[in-house]
Amino acid sequence: FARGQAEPESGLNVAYIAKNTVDAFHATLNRAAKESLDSLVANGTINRWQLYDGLTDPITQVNLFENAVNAGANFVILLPAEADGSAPIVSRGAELGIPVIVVNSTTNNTESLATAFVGSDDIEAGEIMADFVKSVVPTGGLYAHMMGVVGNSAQIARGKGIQNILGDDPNWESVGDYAADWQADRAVGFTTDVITEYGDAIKAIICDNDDMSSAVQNYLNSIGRDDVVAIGVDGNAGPLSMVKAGTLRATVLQDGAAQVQTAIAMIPDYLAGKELPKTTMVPFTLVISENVDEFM
Amino acid sequence: MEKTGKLAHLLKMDQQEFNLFMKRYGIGLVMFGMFIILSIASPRFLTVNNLTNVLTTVSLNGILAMGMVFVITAEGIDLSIGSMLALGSVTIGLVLNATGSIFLAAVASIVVCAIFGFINGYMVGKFNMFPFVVTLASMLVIRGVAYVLSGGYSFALANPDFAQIGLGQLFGVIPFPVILLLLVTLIAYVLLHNTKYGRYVYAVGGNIRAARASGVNVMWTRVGTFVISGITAGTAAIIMTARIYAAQPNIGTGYEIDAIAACVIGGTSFSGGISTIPGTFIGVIIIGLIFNGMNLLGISSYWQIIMKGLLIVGAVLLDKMINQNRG
Amino acid sequence: MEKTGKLAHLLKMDQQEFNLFMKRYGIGLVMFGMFIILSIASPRFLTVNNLTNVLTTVSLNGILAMGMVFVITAEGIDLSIGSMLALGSVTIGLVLNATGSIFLAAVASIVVCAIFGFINGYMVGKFNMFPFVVTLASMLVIRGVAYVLSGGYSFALANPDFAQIGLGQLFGVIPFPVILLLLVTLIAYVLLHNTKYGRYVYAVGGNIRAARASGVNVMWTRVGTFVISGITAGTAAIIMTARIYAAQPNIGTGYEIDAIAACVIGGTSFSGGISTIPGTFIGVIIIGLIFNGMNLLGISSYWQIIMKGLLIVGAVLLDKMINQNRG
Amino acid sequence: METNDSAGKETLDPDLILSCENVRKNYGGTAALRGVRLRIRRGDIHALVGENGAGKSTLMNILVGLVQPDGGEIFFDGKPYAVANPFQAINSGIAMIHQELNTEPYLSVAESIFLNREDTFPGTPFLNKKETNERAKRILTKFGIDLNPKIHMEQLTLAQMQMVEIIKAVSTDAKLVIMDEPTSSLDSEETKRLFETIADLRSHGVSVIYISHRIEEIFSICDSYSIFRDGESVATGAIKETTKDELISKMVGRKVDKIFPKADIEIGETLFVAENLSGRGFQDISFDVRAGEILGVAGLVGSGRSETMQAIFGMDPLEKGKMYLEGKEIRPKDVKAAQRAGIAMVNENRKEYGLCLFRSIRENISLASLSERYRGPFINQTREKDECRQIAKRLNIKMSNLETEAFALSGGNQQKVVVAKWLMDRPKLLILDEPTRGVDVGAKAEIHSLMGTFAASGMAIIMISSELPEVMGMSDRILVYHEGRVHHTVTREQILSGEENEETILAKQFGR
Ligand SMILES: Nc1ncnc2c1ncn2[C@@H]1O[C@H](COP(=O)(O)OP(=O)(O)OP(=O)(O)O)[C@@H](O)[C@H]1O
Ligand SMILES: Nc1ncnc2c1ncn2[C@@H]1O[C@H](COP(=O)(O)OP(=O)(O)OP(=O)(O)O)[C@@H](O)[C@H]1O
Ligand SMILES: [Mg+2]
Ligand SMILES: [Mg+2]
Repeated sequence: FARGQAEPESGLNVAYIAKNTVDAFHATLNRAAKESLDSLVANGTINRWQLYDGLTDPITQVNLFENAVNAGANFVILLPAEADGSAPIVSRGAELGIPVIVVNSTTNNTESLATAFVGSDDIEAGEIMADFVKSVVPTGGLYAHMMGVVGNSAQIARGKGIQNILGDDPNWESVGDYAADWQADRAVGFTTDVITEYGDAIKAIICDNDDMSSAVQNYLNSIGRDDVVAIGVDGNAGPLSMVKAGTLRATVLQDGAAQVQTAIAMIPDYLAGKELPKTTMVPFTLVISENVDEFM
Repeated sequence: MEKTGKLAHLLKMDQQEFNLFMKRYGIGLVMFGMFIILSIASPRFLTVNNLTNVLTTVSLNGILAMGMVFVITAEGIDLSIGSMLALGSVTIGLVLNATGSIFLAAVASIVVCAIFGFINGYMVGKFNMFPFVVTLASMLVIRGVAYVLSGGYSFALANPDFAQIGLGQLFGVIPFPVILLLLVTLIAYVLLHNTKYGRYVYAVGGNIRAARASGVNVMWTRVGTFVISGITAGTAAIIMTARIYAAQPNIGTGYEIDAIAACVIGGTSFSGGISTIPGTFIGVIIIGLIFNGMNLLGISSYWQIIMKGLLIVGAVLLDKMINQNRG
Repeated sequence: MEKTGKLAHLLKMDQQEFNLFMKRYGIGLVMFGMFIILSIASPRFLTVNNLTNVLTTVSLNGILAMGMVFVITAEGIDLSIGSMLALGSVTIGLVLNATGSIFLAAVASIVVCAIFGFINGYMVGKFNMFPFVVTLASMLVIRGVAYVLSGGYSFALANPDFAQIGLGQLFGVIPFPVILLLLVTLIAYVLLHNTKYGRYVYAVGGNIRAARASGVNVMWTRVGTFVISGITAGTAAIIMTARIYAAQPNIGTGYEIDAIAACVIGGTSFSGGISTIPGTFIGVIIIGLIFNGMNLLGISSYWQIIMKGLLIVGAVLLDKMINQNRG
Repeated sequence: METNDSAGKETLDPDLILSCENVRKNYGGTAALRGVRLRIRRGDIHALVGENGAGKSTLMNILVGLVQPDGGEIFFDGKPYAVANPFQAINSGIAMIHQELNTEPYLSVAESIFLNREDTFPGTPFLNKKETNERAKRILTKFGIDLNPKIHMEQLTLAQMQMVEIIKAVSTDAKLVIMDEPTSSLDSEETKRLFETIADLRSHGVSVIYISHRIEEIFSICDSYSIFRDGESVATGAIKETTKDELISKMVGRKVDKIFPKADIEIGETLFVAENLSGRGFQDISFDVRAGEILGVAGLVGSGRSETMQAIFGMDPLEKGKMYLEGKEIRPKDVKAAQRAGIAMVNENRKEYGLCLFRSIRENISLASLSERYRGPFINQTREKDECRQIAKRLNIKMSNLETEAFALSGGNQQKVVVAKWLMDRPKLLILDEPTRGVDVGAKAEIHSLMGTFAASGMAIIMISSELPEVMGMSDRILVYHEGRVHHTVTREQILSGEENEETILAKQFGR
């Protein structure tokens, strides 16, 4: 059988290594990627592209990268599963001379080795949530933090952002960080216990995503505690419709689609031999009832 | 011996009846012990509010466990219920948003999960495949179907009344999920302990060949347990979807573990043929108390995971001690 | 019958031996079938690079499966290996960053996992608890310990040479993980098929009471299988940590499923006493090919999940067909 | 025998290979052994007899380290003896053939025989498979068995498995071999071979403890005996100095006047007809049974008797043939259908096909007849308890409570529970496959007298038995099987007139 690599194909073969294909946020991202990449194929800018599902597992991503390279990929868009664990992809890319654009969250070597990074500053998201909570409840009180899967870089950064704003604020005190694993049902369970334990003193439940915050707010409303503010990040369809209906005060939109689109838009520039911007930040937006229509 | 003898006397049982009682419900004492410790440790524990909370929180796992106990009693295991939750949730979302009917959506969830339960059961019952392998495989398949149907997206429900199933209360006190849990438990109790079908489940789990040689329809009995597990998963999916007020294809992972743990803590034997519904219910409560207690006491979630593991082993070990001579 | 008779003749076996051979290695034909289909479907499939890549990708699962097959052969199951990967990884990170010694870090990973394997085995062997329950519990405990030790965060490794374990190649061709996989497979083969201990593992899985009555040390044989599974998990953790070049407490979930699937596809029976190392190896390769093939063909990952589930059921069903008359 | 009592351990008789003094064992509340004594001389074939549940197997399991005693002293080969597991027992020189067949289904014959005594390449832990196979071949040939040592145990017949077990125990160079009902699945030919083996052991100075409920065997092979009753030793002595009746009365604690209390019962209409039945293990079987009749089925192990009956009962597939019950043709596709037609069958293997060991006696008794007795999906528990208690009383099942789990009963009482289960079903045709296998003499007599009662109530009974005296004593007619066919039929008149006897029937079983 054939020795070495198969006949190299002409043109650019893009490997899009997704973080996963199963949570709402990444589904949106992947869809945007599909649209943009398909159009690049259609207009002949690139030869072909393929989605590889990382299953939220860094080792799978590393394996898929090798797979993709073998399958002839010569351009990689990576949505890292883990800041540390997915880093070898970036270093391998640098080693093999394959450009890697990191999207959404960084790996710990993105700055030094990646071709480019497009994403958002998750610390900013945490700060936006905390600022919003402060503005709604100026008197302060107790708050709880519902975390994503612990150790995940988005989880870490958002927690840090919340801490930046509320950590030194004498009016606010945290009752704890709960490992809800991004899951709405778990977040509601923890909220139930928190409300029991601290009662009226609880003023806010800050969540790392809005799947959790919308479910939590829903629960709070049902027990007559709509005075408690629940807020989360992402801007998924469900929470947005709740903001519109007035049952959820706010959510923080992370424009994932814009992130990938920006990254993919760099491909023609790359082909034209232009220098790519090292870092591009897509800002978060606070969505409240006043501006919700813009995003639906 | 002496002590238990006196206690037995007090309870007006002879020694043997007492032993049997301890064997079956000894774990109940553990539950009461936990109640006492928790009430001392946290003043907020023994409030109507908190206890209602505990029940509401466990309702999901409770309903799942009531199905799981049938499967394990017939010497099976159902690993696919977590995926069924997801598929049920997606089904509810699709049907509700298409028809607007809460009733249809709820029924669809139960029917879809029951069908997959049937497929599980048929593979196990007809082809005599290992339940572990079959449900491991169907766990993957069902999850995949949930993703394919939803395209991987979670989506909001169109009918806001649906949330009432998860949040509404009867007489303004007892939350619907709790009522559903009690109802499911009651039905499970009657079915397992007071009907022919229940007796057949025990016989199949106790000795499948003897059951077959006694004219029990082994295949359909086994299929039945998986269908029951599917139905409870579909029911739990309704509550879950209502609580998070969204159809999500990625929820439910790991829920089978808690359901299995509840059965095991409640004295259900993995070699089949031994279980009780009250025991399982106690197992459900114990798991709920552990988490509620640890949350009230502010124990970190890492330690909660460790505690859950130790609790499962501890419960089984305790059971072994009590039933030592069963060998 | 006629056909197989001739084939048997060709292979210089008598009919009985031939049946046994088919029973054991029939799945190998499936693998060759896949090879052929994939080479036709994708021109990139049959390249040295791609095949090396498949082997590298499966090396982790392969090493885990080689431990798992011992456990299942002795009628056990080890659900805790996914958590062990995480604990091993954290251990490597801590030891490497504290001492700088790659050797010490690797040894520490294996030792720590072996210790937890021993605890699993002791619970199963000494107290006769169900392997499923014990390892379900230890899966939680070990994961919790990994979180506690790491504080929940992943961290980078201090010694860049460590990455060579994952990326280095012998003679510039064969990657280290592949060499390790082949080495582990070889050791497993000799241990299971050519030593007294292997014979005891089969005896315990085939009929535990008969084994005990024959003077086999049942308890230590069972403990041994779990220790072996721990050792392979610790070894796999080294490769994994090297490949992702980070100590990561939240990885490894679900890895037990692939290891179990490889064993099952390779003809290992869940009721114990039946397995082969070559069969298991073929199972590992088949799973690897499925994913490699589906990635090459660009099949969506939802369908990949579904395919994996169907493959597991299909393999078992095929095995049932071949061994029909075993009853 | 009383003289031995004064001999304490200080005056240990060097002639004794084994001496157990005052050994006790409790299981939860029940005492299995209440301080038994057992003394075995070197080179002696010692019979150990006693009712079901007397504690025989328990003591033997203590000797091989499977069960730990609660108290007492054991001396083996002149030294105090205590073992924690069978490995130590085998190393000390005690081997055992277990009551329940205990084989490794997926090991080869050679691997089974030498399990835990594997040949390895010298100085390594690696197996020498070739050597093992050759050694197995030699030893099988020595015992006159033609078997490929490479085939898996699961492919053997019951009798072949039992022979492998015997070979395995005997080939360990043990000083004492324990045989716990070794003949319960052997036919007479194989039994003869076993006896030759035992004689050979004796000539090499090996002692044997021989446990059996077949009194004839004991008188034909054993030198001495001990009797256990309810966990106590009640008598010991030389076989030469006792009689069968004496042995039985000491065992049961009363006189058993008739083991085969065959009553004269009016034979009624033809109830069941089988025409040219064929299936796996049997061909072209035709017979009929009448109401009130007991039809015996004799034959060698493996001759296809059980297979025929299991096919009639819907457990195994029937390939050809027709069946009529009360004139109507039936063709049950499963047990349920056979049961609905009015057939019940007590399987020869009660542990595998009879009982749910960890369920209560009540549930076990009810199981087969639930759908007949209760309309609708629910069970009337009060009624159920009453009915079960009644039948348990009728069968004289010794139990503390209906809710006791079946595993806590002795073998004979377990057998009665299985019989009770099928009687609850009120069958028209009752098939009993080895109804008294492993059952002691007293219980045997009870089961036999019950058979008479059922027959008298108009039931037709088919009884398979490998014990010729039992078939001959209980049957109105006997079908003699040979290699899957009915080779011969014997009537009660022919037996009573002496025209047919054990020898002639045995000859027919061998196809002569
Ligand atoms: N594991 C156990 N748990 C509880 N009771 C037991 C157990 N094993 C045996 N027994 C009880 O111990 C007693 C002695 O049993 P054992 O098996 O020694 O009888 P046996 O003399 O061998 O009878 P058989 O002739 O039926 O084989 C019986 O009453 C039996 O019920
Ligand atoms: N599941 C099975 N697989 C393979 N062979 C079987 C199976 N069941 C029975 N046989 C074989 O069928 C034959 C008849 O079985 P069996 O020994 O039960 O006959 P039998 O006439 O009932 O004798 P007995 O009643 O004395 O045991 C034997 O050769 C046995 O090994
Ligand atoms: Mg016995
Ligand atoms: Mg038979």
